[in-house]
Amino acid sequence: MDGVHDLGGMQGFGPVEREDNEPVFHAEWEAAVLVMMRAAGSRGIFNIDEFRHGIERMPPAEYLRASYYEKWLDGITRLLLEKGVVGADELAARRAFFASRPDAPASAALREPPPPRVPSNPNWVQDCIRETGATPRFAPGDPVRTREMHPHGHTRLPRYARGKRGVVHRCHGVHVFPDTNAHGRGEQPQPLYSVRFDARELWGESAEPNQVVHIDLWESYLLPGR
Amino acid sequence: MDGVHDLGGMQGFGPVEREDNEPVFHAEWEAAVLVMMRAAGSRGIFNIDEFRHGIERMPPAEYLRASYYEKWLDGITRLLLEKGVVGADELAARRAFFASRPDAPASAALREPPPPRVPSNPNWVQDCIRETGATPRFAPGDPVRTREMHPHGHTRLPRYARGKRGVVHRCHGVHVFPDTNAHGRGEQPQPLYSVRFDARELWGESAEPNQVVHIDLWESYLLPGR
Amino acid sequence: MGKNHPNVDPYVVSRVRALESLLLEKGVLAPDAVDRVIQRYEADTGPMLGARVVARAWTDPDFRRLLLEDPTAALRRFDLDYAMLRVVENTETVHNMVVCTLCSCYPWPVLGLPPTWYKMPAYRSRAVSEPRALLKEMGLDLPATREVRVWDSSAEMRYMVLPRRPAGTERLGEAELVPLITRDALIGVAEVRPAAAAVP
Amino acid sequence: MGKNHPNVDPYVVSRVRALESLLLEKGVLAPDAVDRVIQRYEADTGPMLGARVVARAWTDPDFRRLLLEDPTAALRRFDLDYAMLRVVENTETVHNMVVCTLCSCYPWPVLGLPPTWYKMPAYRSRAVSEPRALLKEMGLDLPATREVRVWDSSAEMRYMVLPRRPAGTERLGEAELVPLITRDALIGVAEVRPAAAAVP
Repeated sequence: MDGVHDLGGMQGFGPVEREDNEPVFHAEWEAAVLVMMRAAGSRGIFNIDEFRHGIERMPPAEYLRASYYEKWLDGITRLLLEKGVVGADELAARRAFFASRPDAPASAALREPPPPRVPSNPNWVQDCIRETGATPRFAPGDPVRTREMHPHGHTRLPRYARGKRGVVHRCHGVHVFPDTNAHGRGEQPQPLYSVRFDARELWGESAEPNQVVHIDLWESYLLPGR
Repeated sequence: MDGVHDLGGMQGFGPVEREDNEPVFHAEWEAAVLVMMRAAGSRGIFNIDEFRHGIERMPPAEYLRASYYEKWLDGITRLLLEKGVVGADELAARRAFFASRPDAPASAALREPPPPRVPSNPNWVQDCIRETGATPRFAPGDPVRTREMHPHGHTRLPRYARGKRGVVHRCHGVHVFPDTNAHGRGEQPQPLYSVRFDARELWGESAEPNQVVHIDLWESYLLPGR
Repeated sequence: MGKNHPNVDPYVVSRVRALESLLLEKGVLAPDAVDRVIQRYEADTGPMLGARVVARAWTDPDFRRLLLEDPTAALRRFDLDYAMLRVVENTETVHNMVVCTLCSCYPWPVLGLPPTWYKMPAYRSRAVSEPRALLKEMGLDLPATREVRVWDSSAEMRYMVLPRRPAGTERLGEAELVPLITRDALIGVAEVRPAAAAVP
Repeated sequence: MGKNHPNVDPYVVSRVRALESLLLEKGVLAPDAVDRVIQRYEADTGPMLGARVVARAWTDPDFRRLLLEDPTAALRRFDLDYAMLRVVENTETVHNMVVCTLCSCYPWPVLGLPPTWYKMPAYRSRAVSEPRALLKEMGLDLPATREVRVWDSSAEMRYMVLPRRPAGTERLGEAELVPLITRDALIGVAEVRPAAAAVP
């Protein structure tokens, strides 16, 4: 999806602003969002690719305005509603309750005691390598060209690297494919490569001197290069 | 400038929403913005390319959130401040005045009677053709390739058409060059062409069938094609 | 005009009024300029001139040829001095549509002020990359055999579509055709339909 | 932690609290999970593990080789079971930096939670297209002869930079080196400097 989340090469965002002595969290709710994301993900409610695509589907102006954890909140709320884990009505009612009682703990509104929690897989994000025995099509040093594609769904081939020539640097093994896994179309694991691009190939005459970019790309993003 | 204003091919903005019986202006202030833009432009305070680039320099999240005339307001305010036509202090003071007296007419806050107005050129936008006698480098039917360039400044070569092959459709004559004219570097007029691109060249395998895009491109955006 | 439009942001209005006041004071703006513009655009509502030009082209083959080959000369016959227009003709095999992906360029002198949707990101982003899907959503389902030709108005040239004259309007004269010709048809996101009521 | 952070939006907080409450009720969330996470990340502040790994690599050539060739085995020596890390080495001729243009991927297990700037559009947009200009703004002016190698973390692989050991630290031991090694140096937007106070 060629959305505003695909920021590589975009201009107009100004300087990087660093915060001195930045706290780990700026407010308690940020930690709560992080915990909810992990709780839902590690219990299989969504996978990491669905999570990322959930955020990408934010309205573009909101995406650019929102803080990091606001984006996460938006993404997990969207997914929990879509998956039927929470209902729009109960969520609205619960939000109204906490809007009127901002200092109440999360447990204050419970209608019934929590059931035993379902088992979790704390390794759910890293658990993406599949030993399928697939033979990689490309070897280090092979020239490749990325596909010129503009899918409406989730993809991890950034827009700035479409239809570009690079060289395979290494193969990372066989990984779950985000473009299908984000859409309920299965893991369809395939070899993942680190591909090196010369900045002149990516940015043409505007490239800075003596620069390369390495991008991790799945095999089906790549065609044999010249 | 590869900013969020360069929207061709972007995804995630949802359906086109048409308004039934849309009024010419949704509020009187929209007309006032249009009039101010024309008054300033036709009096040479800024040219049309500076105006467009003034809008492009809005913070990206604001650009996507703002209505059309809010963008114009932002752009002309930025330019009038940069050009020294209005001062930040007097503008802030005047804004505070009207915030406290929202129904006062614009004339209510005048410190002195308006001077005679400077002459205007009502044709300032269309006045972009220059009979330089320059010989066009390309003729209809010539294959061309657009430059792969990512300038930080204003340009009218959209990002989706960089480094792409097309065919010259016609020459529109010699036109003022926005990339310099927006930055006080002169009109530097050059031939302008309508260039036809096959959608497959622009969007690769994602192109819809049987589609072309015509873009008006200045000669220096183009290289001889294959 | 929605003077009482509910979405008027007081902060925006105060910024507008402040700038207006300063530009009056500095002699950039004429005192009655805003009222004059409102009157002008609200009187000249919609794409009246464009519709008249198209109705003439449908009923006068010589004018049609002139409009396509020398639009400046054709517009002069309507007392408009405008050298920047190109007119692109829809046929059995080609459908044209107009967009400005980089800002919101639009042929004001012939079509008036653009509608909001033309200026918003949804139209500007999708018109060049998925025009068929977009047109279908907007109610125009084109056959795959018809080429879609998108005009991205990236310079000062402006584009207007010359739509196809619909069947069933053969007996209508120029003046009767004008009201059938909508702004959307002149942008290329609709076709002209014979209004049942208008057919004699 | 800024519990009283001035920019806390009550609407956002009520949305968070509502979701938290529903996930508790449905058995997805543990009652004490939030407190535990806050404690853990505030105790493990900053890139401590990454700094320790780098200090070891600077002082132990065998470990350095292992870290570059088999980072998973190297991390196991620090009791971390993490198979997704690649370590990229800065040299006289190559400077590495890490970004995630599509979201905000970052090697949490070795560097902790990312700083806000790493997650914001300015860094994500510019790191791949104008890294030299960006690094210069951030205080690192690289010679044109040094290749800038940007790692865009587009998959689950994570990248950490092995910075160059600064001159003037030859007499420091592993433990003394650790506090010199900043998070920014491990991301590749800074180099490690010998702290005047730390040099014996």
